[in-house]
Amino acid sequence: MDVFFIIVSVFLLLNIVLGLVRVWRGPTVADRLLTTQLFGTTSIAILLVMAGYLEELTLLNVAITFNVLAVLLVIGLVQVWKKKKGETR
Amino acid sequence: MEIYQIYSLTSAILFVIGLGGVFAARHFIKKIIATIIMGGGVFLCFVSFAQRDALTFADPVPHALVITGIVVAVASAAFALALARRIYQLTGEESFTNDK
Amino acid sequence: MSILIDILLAILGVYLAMQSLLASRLSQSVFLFFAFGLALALAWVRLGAVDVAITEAAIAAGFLGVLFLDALRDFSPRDTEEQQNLTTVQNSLSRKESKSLLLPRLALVLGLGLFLLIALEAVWKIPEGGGLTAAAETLLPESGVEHPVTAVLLNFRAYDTWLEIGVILLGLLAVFAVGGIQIYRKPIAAADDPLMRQVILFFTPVLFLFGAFLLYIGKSGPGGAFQAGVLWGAIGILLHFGGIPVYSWVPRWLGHLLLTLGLVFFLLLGFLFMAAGDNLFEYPPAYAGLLILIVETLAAISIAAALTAIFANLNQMKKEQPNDTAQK
Amino acid sequence: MMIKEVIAIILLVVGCFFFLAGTIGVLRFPDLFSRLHALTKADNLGLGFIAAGMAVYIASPLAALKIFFIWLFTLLASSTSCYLIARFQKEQEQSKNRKEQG
Repeated sequence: MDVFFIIVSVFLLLNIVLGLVRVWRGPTVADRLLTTQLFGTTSIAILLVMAGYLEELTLLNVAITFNVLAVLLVIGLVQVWKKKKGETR
Repeated sequence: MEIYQIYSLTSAILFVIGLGGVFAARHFIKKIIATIIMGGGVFLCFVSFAQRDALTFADPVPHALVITGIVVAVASAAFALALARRIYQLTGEESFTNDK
Repeated sequence: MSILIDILLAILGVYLAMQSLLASRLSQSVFLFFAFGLALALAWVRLGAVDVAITEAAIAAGFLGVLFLDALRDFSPRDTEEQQNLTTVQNSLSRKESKSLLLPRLALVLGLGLFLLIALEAVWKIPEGGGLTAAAETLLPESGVEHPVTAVLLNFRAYDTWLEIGVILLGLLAVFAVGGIQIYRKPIAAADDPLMRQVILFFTPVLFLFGAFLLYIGKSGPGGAFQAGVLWGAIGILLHFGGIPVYSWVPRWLGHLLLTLGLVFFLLLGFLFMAAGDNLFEYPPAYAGLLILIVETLAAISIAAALTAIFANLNQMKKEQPNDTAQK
Repeated sequence: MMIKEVIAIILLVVGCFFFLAGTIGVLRFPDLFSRLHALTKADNLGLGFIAAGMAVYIASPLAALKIFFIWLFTLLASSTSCYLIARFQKEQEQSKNRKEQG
């Protein structure tokens, strides 16, 4: 069972590595932000798997911290960059 | 090879990367990022040796130092960002230049 | 077998750090830096430092991210035309410098390589001293809390923590000094999107409750004042985005009170017990748990207020710029 | 091997499959809107399966409640962020087009 958990974590980490390509290519800022969301979701999954593997339930608190703050970046991007459009118009 | 050895070696590499970035990066924001990476290397070193010295729990003193350190690093990064943006507002410069 | 995760995580961290400094565009480097923060948080989970991981997750995913996005908007070129000009200027600059800077760069690379070798050797050969784990373990029952990290933060090394709250306040003052202090008056563009307003309304109590949960759980497990402070600071930032900048409707004296509350109460408590004959920041073990909880709550409020103020100030700073250019 | 481990393994494998699908979608889809779709739908489904698998494996009611809340918050955050990012991008493109025309 432990081996299986390790395989799943490594697989999810490799997923993050694949997603990095989009940070490089992504033409707009929104694309890059999207990739950060991908990292956030994948990290939450890794943390859940780790919580089972290490039998450390406090890791769930780390995961909650990740996802209550995930929306902050998006709202930040939308609100901060909206004003820029107003300026350039 | 133990877990802490991997991370302590990584911490040295991260510190050197950050140091190189502080010297070589041109843009203000990249310089700030480089200092934070340097700090991350130092924190990683602390925490990895805290894990080595674990008895029933990992050594709590480095953990406490790192928590305070992270918040202080954020405060200083905010100050650096404020300075960089003020410089950009006043002069339009994005990096330190010699020709002026 | 589990070493595989660590090796992969270490390589990922080093790669992200390197690429965030080498990336050609600024937005690439900033977003790679966010990813670096997340990788670091995972690394701390692997090292068993759950407190540090929560702090790092809150800081990297929330506060620093918003600060950098805000700054990135300031530095990104306004127009495509301007951007083209900028790139041509940069190209000419780099072409000119590539010859004259060859020697310094070579020296830099050599020096860094040498330094890397020294650092690796030093890290490899750090002697085993045993650390302070045993001391912390024996003194833990007297501290009033069950979680060793909280005990160190707020009892054994309370002096550090007190000064550290002061450093955050100092950071705020420095930002004020750079950006100007008469900031909080201008109204901010409200969230015109109904969905966004609902999201902000939903996440404000969630952030508050989770912060309070972390604060309370800090007594017996990972969590505590700093994590709660950052989460509560995120509330202020969210409200700021939603068009309710906290400091514009809170009276000024109350704002100042919130900012200094943690620092002042901490110091007062320390001196009170010093007057009673103890050392500075030494609590009687009978009341230590309650006192630590109160101190932590006030410290978290102060940290949250300071982080919100730093963000509000930085966000407002660039708003002056179009006015400046219009006046010119 | 216990029955709950078998269930957990199956759920985790399915979750990993959806994560892979989401990542490939983010890499291969042509424009931002379809990429948003791939990311916020497939990845959340993957996270849901992994969360269910871990809730079955850990088998403690409190932890299961917490895991459920993690999944719920992620759903909320990513669905709203999908909408916000799409709207943001559309407005940006509109203003860009207007500028090119005018």
